[in-house]
Amino acid sequence: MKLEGKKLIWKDYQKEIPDDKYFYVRSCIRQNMFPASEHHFLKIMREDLEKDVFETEHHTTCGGIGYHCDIIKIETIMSIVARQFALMTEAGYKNYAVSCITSFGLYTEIIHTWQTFPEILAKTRRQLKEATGREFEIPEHVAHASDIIFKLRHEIAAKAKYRLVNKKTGEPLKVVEHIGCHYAKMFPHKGVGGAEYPYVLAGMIEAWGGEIVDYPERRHCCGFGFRQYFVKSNRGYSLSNTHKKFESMEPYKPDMIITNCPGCPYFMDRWQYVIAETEGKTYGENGRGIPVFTYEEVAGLVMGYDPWDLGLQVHQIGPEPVLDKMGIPYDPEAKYKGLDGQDLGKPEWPQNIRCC
Amino acid sequence: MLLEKYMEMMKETVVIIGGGPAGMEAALSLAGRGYKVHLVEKTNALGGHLARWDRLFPQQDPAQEILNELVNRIREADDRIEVVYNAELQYIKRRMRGMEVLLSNQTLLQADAVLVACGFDLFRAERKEEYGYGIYENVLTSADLERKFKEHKVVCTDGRTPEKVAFVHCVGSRDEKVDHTYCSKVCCVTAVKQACEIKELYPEAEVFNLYMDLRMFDRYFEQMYHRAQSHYGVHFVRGRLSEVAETVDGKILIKTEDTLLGRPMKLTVDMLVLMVGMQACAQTAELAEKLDLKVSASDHFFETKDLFLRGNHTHAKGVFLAGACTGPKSLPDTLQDARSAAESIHRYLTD
Amino acid sequence: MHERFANAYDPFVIPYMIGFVFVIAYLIVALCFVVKSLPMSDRKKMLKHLFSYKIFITVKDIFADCLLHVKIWKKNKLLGYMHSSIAFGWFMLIVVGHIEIFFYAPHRVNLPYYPIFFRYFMMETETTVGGSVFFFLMDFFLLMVLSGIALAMIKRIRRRLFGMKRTTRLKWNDQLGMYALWCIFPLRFLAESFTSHISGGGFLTRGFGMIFDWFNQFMNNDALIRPTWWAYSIALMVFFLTLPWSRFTHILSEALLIYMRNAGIRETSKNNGYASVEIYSCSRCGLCLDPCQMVSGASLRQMASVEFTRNIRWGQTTQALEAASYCLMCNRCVQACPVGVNSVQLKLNLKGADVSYRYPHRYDYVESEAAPSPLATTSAWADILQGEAVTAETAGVSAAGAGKPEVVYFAGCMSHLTPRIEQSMVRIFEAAGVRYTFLDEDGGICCGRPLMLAGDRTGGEQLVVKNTEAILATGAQILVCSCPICYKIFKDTYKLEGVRVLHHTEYLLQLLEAGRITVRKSAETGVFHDPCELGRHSGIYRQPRDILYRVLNLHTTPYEGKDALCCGHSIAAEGMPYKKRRMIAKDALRKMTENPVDVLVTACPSCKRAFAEIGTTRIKDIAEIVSEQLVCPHLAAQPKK
Amino acid sequence: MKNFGFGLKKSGVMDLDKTDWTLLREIAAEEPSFMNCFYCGTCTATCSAGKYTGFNLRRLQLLVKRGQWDEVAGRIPECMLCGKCQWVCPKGVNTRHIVMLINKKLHARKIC
Repeated sequence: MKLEGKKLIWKDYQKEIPDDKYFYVRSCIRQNMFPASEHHFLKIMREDLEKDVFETEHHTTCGGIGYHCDIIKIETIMSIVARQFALMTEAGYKNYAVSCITSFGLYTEIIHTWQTFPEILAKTRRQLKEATGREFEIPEHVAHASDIIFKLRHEIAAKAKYRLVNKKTGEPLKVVEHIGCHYAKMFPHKGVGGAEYPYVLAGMIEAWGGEIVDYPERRHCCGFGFRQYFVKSNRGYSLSNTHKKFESMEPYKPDMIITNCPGCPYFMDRWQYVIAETEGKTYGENGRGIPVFTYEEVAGLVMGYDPWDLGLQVHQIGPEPVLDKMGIPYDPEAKYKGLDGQDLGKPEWPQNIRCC
Repeated sequence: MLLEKYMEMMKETVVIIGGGPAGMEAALSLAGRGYKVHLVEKTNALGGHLARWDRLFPQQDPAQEILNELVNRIREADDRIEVVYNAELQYIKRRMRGMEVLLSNQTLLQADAVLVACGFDLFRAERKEEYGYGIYENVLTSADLERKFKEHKVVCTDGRTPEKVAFVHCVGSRDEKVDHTYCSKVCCVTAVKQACEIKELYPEAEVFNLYMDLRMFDRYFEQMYHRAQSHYGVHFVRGRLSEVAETVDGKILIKTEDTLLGRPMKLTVDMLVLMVGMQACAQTAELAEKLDLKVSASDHFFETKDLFLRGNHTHAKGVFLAGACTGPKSLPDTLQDARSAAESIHRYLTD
Repeated sequence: MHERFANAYDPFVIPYMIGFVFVIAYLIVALCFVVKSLPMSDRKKMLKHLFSYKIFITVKDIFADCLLHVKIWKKNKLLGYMHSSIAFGWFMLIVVGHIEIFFYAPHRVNLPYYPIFFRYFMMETETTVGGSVFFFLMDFFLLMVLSGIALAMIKRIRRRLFGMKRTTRLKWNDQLGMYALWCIFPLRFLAESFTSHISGGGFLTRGFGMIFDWFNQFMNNDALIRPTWWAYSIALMVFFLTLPWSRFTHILSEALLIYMRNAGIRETSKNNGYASVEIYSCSRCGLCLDPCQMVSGASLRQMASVEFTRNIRWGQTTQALEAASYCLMCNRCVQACPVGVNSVQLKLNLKGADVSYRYPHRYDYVESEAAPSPLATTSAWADILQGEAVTAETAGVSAAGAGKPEVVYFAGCMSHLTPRIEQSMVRIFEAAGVRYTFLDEDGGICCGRPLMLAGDRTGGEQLVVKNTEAILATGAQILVCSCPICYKIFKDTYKLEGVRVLHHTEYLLQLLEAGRITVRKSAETGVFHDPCELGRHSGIYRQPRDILYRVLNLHTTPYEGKDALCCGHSIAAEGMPYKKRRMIAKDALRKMTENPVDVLVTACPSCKRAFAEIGTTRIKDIAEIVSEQLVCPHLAAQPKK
Repeated sequence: MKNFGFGLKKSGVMDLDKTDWTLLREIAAEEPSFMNCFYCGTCTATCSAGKYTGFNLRRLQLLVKRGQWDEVAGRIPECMLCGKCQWVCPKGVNTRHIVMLINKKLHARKIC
């Protein structure tokens, strides 16, 4: 592996990411599966980095799930997206920060379509106006939230309490980065580092002291694939894809996986459990699986937030081995206690994977 | 009377841009007809790509021998051929009769005709990011492998003998994604040649050629292909390489579809050779502007006046083209084209 | 004449006796093995034969083949004489020798060595004048054998004198046996000559003995007598001891082979006793080398039958299998073999026994699709050919024929690749007003013979069943096929009750002779190439020629009838590389067209294609020629070429 | 093991790293013309068995070359060895012998 080669390619895929003044939209999946991630993105941005990030409860889904399940027409989606932009325009923002990768891909695609076919844009404007009375401007910059963290990775590193380094050995942690398919595979120039060798998460890992694992199935989908998961008869296919990735990364003995997509951390986390239960195969050390994190969780850990505040207890694969390696203190007793100290209930002990 | 005419011809001068095989052969042809030739070469040696090649298809002739013969002949004709090294064309000014050519080293040459033989550039394999050239060890281009053959050091970067080698055809050719929609003509046969050479070196190695179409159009090419299959047992897989990754032990994992079976396949190899195609040389646009030449919108090589009777003519008076600057050509084709260009220039100057 | 020694013994008989006892023991053991490996039915046949009148034919055959070598005489007189002089001469020496014993020392009959060394143990007296007849006879046959041995020596150097371009290369075991054989009779001659002043002798031994007597006055009397008898005895021993491992085993096995063959036993499997007797009966004479086109046409000497039998005999199965996979099975070697070894059948048996080829074939996919509709009495070809010129008469014929067809036509896989044959046959059927159905017009299934020729009987039989059903379903009484490969199996293996199987050469001749079609004679010259499967395998030689005399100027070549050449593209030779096949085809075509003709006619789609690929001569199937020369105004002209 | 009502799917990818090259080399050694094939499909187009089944000699040869013996084993018994393919092959491939050799190897390795 020649890093210089990758750097040359990264140079070709530079993207302008504003430092400040964002209109933030949440992800349907993430606010349900990893609510602490979005919460901590806002917290880090606003409190630690003192940025202006605006959020409104009036925004809706982008419609991406319906779009990718082939049940909502693109014209409808465009109106939904236009409404989100109208909210941004009304709030006086020009930079649009997206939590969800699929949304990000969809926004990028729609903006590209509007720019290529102005008559479609005119139609969308007309439809939005007729339906809601709103008007909108296309954002000057659309950034995925991971783009912003990437942009600010050095500032975070400067304030970091912990590094992606094994405290005992001093060795960098081996980190698998997994990029959501809709991030740059459709529009490579809209992603940091392009589609083949994306730099967005690799840059964070680098800046926070970890070592990037480049394994053969790095580019492969996490297995979510919308229809493949949502339709039960296809679920085996979804599982097989995840399995393929884990088989491929296994020889590299990664310490953790970091992702920037709603579905990826979820499926790479939960499918490890399913593979263990159906195939008896576990990955990672001591049959504990390979912990999977969102980039906000990792940023939070680096910044010294409490693992349980970051919501790591909702992971199927326990984060403890990584916390131990990084030297992050945690209270095992508090793991399944809610914010108000109430017991959340422990998960059932699975047969084949050690989790709690 | 004859002598006078000969002497008059002697005065006529041709400036040739490019000291590769086309430029050299054209220079020799023109000198043979009594013209004075300035052969302008941008590097410090003649030969172009030929100088970097080991053996030539279809019969494994050593490239060096052919180059030596050309260089020696140029040397022998030094009364009529002047080679200007480390120089490029700066500008050209048209005069009543002929042209004034200023070179980058400030030499001013008078020319009755200019022949552009600037050749081609090899496709930069880095542009096909998914093939991992420059990123993964043991992914090399056909030119890199040729250099290894020349140095007699065909091994992996860690010194291992390759046990499995794959050749990828059409890298940077027939590919709209890199705006090269044309076929580079020589890569198929070069891949087959190099595959055979690998098997000659390492008979136990398994060699795979990943092709889209095998274009074995010229004399002895099909026989080479047959020999590669029957004698050397090279595996031919009809399918384009989709992606490349490095395995934990530093090998190259490749994915393709065997389109004849309709089944995807994967394979780990020790060495992956990308058959890089030809593209118009970097100076094409600049030269086109300076010399008032047309460039094809479809393949970016120089446009000739037509494809049949004026295949070496340009739309600019007194400026001619030879060799691979007008599209991919094999070495024999280039040499023939150079001789044909010399003939065209001769007709132009004697008309 | 009376005995010289009261004990009738000398130590020099020991080597001979060792050899003799060994050979007798070997013979008994071998016979037991052979009989044991035969199925009970064959054993019964063997026993029955002994008491049938046919035994006399067997005795005659043994006499003619083993002793007189009649078959070799037919090939080359010198070669025939060489073989029969040794065999017959030796035989007569034994016979006359025994008669002598009966005459002069009847009490010594029980001593097996006595006739062999008779001249040593008996001395001449005044009373033996009558013995001069024996002296003459014995010397005469000795001379005969000696002349044969001399020729055998000459043959090793000048084989062309004997009509052979090639002969076998001998391995050490064969050489040892051969040199021992060569020594026996010259040594006997010497021994008898040296002893002749005591024992007496005929014109040869006594004649030479007198010269020797003259020498004797200078040296110790009789010093050479016993050493030469010793040497003679040792030569016999060496010959006998090497017999089971040399080419000369055939001296013992050939008679058995003839007996078994006449008893009706065949080489039905690889390990059958008859097959081993055949293999041991190969004398490696090499007479099969010249006819073999693999040898003459493609330099594949190692694939010749003589090498194949050797490989089998010595357990070199891989080489034997390779030879079997190369063999064209044209039967030219079988034709040439003086012993009658059916090496082609042996090869087929070997292929069949190579279990690795056996595989559960699955031809159940051939169901109703393969069987054509019995109502289909015309074909697409016919529609094309007929054009608009159908007369009321022919239309009437077709109409009258509603119901069962007269003929079922099976073109065969190969004929589909030579559509002009099919086309011509259809045209002829139409011209003759034959009600026919085309069994495999749209490509049928294989007849099964290719599988059988690959050694796969069970697979072949499955197809036989499928085709039989389809053929019988048509209700036709005649099956006409265009491919001799199919013809052979239809005729020999299929059980087609009430259906006559005809190759189109036979059928066309019938049509001509019955006047159902008429032809005119063209000015073209042509030769006929007998396809192996039609000629040597099926014995159809006359019919094609009878047809061709009517349609063109038929010339002859030296390669006709049983001497016909193979086109090299036999379906049997699955292992032979295409280049070699082509070499054989080219060589055969060159030989047949040494005197140029306009067209080479054959009657097999494979042969046609094979020669057509060479491209030097026009090749036509006999059906094409007949179709071209048809006189039938109601049919449209022959389609454009 | 638990049953979730779904599970891993068998991959359709041919993994050439698992190919047994010796088998291919054995066939090529016994019948060198095996390597001559350039997959024109003439054999398949003329095939007698192919009229009734999906028997495809071009594909089978290729499957052997890629080590996909299972698929080959299912198909090979359909061949009638009639030899039409051999006649039409432009590369002089001894197709019948190849079918027989494939049979032989299948048998020897008990793949059938």
